[in-house]
Amino acid sequence: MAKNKIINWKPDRSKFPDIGQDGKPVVDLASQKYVKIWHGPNHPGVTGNMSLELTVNGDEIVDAKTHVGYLHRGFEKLMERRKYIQCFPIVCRMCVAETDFPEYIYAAAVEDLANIEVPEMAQWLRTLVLEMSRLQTLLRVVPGQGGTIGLGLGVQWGVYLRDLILDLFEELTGGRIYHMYIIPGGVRGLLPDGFKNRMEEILKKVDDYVIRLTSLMYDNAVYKKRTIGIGVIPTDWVDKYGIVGPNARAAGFKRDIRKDNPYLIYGQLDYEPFTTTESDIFARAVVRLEDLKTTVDLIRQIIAKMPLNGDIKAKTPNVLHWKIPKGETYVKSESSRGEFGFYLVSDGSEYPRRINLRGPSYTHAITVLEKLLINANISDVSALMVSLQTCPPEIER
Amino acid sequence: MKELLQRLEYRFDVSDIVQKRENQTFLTIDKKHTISLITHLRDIENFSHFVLLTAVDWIEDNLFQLTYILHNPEVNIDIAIRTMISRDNPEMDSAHHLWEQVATYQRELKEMFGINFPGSPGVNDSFILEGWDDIPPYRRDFDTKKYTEETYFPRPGRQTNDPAEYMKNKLYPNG
Amino acid sequence: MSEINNKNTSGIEKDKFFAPENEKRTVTAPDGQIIEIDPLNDYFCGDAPRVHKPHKNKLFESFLNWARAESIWVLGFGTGCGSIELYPLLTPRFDAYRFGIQMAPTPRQSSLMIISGYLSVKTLKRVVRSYEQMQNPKFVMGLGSCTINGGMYWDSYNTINRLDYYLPVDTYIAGCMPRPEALLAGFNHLKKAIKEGKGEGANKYAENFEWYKANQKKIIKDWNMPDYNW
Amino acid sequence: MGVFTKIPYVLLGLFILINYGLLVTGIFRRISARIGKRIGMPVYQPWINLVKLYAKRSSVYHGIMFYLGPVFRLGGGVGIFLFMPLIFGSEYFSNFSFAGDLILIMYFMFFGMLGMALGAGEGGHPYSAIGISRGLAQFTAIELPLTFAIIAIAIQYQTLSLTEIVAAQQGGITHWVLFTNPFATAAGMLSFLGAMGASPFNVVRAPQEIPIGPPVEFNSGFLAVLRTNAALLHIVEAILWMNLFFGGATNWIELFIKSFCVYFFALFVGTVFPRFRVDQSIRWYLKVPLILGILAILYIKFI
Repeated sequence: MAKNKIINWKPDRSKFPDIGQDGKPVVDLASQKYVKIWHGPNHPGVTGNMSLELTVNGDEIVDAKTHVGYLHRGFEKLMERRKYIQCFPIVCRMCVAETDFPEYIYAAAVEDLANIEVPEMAQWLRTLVLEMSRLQTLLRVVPGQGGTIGLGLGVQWGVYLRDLILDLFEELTGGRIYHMYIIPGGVRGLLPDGFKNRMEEILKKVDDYVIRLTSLMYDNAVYKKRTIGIGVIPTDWVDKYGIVGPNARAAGFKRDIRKDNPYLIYGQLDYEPFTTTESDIFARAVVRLEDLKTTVDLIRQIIAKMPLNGDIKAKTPNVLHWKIPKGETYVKSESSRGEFGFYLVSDGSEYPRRINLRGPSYTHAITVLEKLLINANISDVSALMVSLQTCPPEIER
Repeated sequence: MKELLQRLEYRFDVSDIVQKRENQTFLTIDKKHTISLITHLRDIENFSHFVLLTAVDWIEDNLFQLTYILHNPEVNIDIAIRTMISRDNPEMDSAHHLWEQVATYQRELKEMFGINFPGSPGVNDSFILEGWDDIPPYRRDFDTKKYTEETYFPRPGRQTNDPAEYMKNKLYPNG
Repeated sequence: MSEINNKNTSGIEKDKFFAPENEKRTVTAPDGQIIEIDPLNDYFCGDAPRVHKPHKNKLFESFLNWARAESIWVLGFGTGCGSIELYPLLTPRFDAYRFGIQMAPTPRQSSLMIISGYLSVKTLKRVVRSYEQMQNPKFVMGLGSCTINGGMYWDSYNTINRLDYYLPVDTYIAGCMPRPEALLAGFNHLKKAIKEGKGEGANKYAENFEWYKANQKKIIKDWNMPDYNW
Repeated sequence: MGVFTKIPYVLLGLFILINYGLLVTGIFRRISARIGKRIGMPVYQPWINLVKLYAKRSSVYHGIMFYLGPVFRLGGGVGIFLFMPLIFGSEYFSNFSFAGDLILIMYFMFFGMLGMALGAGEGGHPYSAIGISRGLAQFTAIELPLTFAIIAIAIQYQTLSLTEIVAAQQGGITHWVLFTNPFATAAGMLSFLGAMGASPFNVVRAPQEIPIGPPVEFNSGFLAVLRTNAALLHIVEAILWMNLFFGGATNWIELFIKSFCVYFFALFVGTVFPRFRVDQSIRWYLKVPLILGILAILYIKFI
């Protein structure tokens, strides 16, 4: 893709309806030129449980609107009626794809307000768990990009490897998906014996898988034809619409919170975020593949540099009567989708006053997706959604 | 960071500056000047990334606190702007002209807290809830447990314990 | 049939949530023809579900039940977080295809609906519609403790507590979230029930239609659709 | 042999082929599962699926054409079968093949699609309308190279009868069209991928985009008829390609082996490719396979 095409990219609206005063196209459904399609929530190509209201003219999308709320559980309300420690089982259920990130940022927010220093060993273990969590998500999402356009083989292989990672999680924490491993002040346990060797065995398989996936997907002519030049995010959208994470990195912005505002022990690890400038679906898939390689490398570094033993939990008061000092904080971390943060307000009582989750999909799945879908082909809808990595539970909580 | 805060204090009437970490600051400003402060931060100080907008219900003081968090990707600092609005007729100026996704946050706040943002596109459309006819659910005076027991059909036999009491009875059965 | 439709339409018109595209209107086609459109009559059917009795010959019916049990087509509708465990279920580690379990993309062609975890009110409306579009015999599987008694979200204002008040459930699988092994065990349990002739959820739904509808209408407040829409 | 004495043998052949088609479908699913490191469903699963679909107690219809759509589709499949010589030299299993049967078979290949289009259109689902427009457009593009290949063969052997084409290819492997006209074979095999709906060209039913295209509204018995037809049509198409390019079969064993190999060409290509968008696949068919088809005619005319 030539660079100037990205800069000058504008939707070609010549055969589309006029734009009304509110910036939305005026679609006259009664003219029988357009068809309204409800894409989802019962649709295999839609990520998670959300729906799109598409107005199509032939195969081309004229107007798109995202509808969310199918997964709303009212977490933020429920947590207001639970004590700080009672929130831990509930907080990891906020995003089912990566359950450790909400756990970590909630713990970090509580520690930030209560001024607790986390022991070094616990920080290493937290980093390890976060990176493993990122790895298992990427093993599902990277081949999933091929799955949206009919290449299911990579998904079969990838989810098999993801299961092996989940086995390790089970060994470490006792749970496959929901771990509740990170608690305020530290973590729940040390690594089991032989964990590092088993990890290394799986990482070797992942290395092998990356090579095979590259030849299956990234060198595949049909895959390239379907993804290159589709769904281009212009560079000026990144700040305008709050695009973060891999989607921003694919547009040439080196945005990675692990690097920009190092938390835990990311400052001691050696890596460089991968960026590219094409900013289409293929570029985002490449960025995710490079993220996968980086994550494997980071896990290797963590295992090599990690201290063998140490204190894993700081002293905390009795958690059942724990009163957090009054204050507010915003804590963020880099999930596989981008900036993932908690805004926590404490009023000095045993219960949190207000918790708000900032998920990257809040902008990706609504503002950006609605914009990208205009003028797109209806075949590319699910490929676009997966390439933005939309995750509805973090929109509606 | 310090210079920035000095510049802001010189230009705007900001108060309650809390610097939690070296890359994060919370400050308060009155309702009238909030949008101009945000515009200033975006255009002059390069806080180009909008992180979140949310509300906190201080029912004791009859106030809603709105929190705007902005991020400067060049020097990697966050700044959080608090503003207090009255709970009786909650209304705030819309900021959707600065970042388009703010409209989504305002739509959510309108639905979940009942805070109105006149002029924000689609602010009255339902966002998450469908057919909600009670008071906005995120307000403190909405009792979710009571609502659940009245609306859904709880399966009998669920026991709820206060964890503190429960552990006390279990550990020290004789008091 | 028309009587039922009229009743439905008149009941809805007062509803404040009634969608404008469902109103009766006249439309001018591009060739100048004027067409009257009543979407609720045109798109939906007013017939209530009927009870379909099993075949009289018991031996023949048990053969059909065997086929139904050995070929379960799951509707690909991830209603909650439990759907993340459907990935491992259909991939090499657990491979549910071995037991005749497949995914079907549309409700018309599927026979099993997995309610994968908590069910918010907004999703329940879609679930009811999807369930009614499935063809008899059809089965429902409740996944996770959220469908049994609300589970983790028992006090949430937006999730239901008991699934069996809204849909006839054949099998529950406990856990938060249930592991794929538990799902496979649940499938085996369901198969056994179907082979014994106990998978009559669709008939149960038709028999107690009024009760189920009353429960559904109690919580789905903007009921801007006919009572029964296949 | 009279027409009426032939009917039992034709029905027997139909029965064998439907079951063989279901078996091949089962093996197809099983092998593609093995490529994905799975064990896969039992080989007899397609039969159970059919029994289950026929055993559904209720079904939904949307009017007369909705009923007739699957029947037309099945008619297309059976029509190809009726005029296709299965076993070369066998009086019993050459069906109703006659001098111009190739033209009729080409017609029947499109006939099923059109019938399906009418039926699915009455279903009223937007996805089926999108699927139909994609399917018809793509099939038109697929038929062009195939027609060129068939014209090349017809010029080569100066006949439009499949039996005579097979007869001309007898007498050793080098007499097959595969070797006498490789361009025609290449063009034909590429259009075979599209005719089978294998992966780069399965945009018609694409589950992630328009689940699942034209048959989206068909349920219970209607779907069972479509499934039966799919099993028959795919294997009959494999036999047609076998007759055209690979020398036909002189006994059942040869038929099974050859049609199996032709059938699985589509599988192995399909597993490792994602699907084209419909405009891309039409464009592709109008490039490489069409040029190959023209080359096939030139090759036979001038060499």
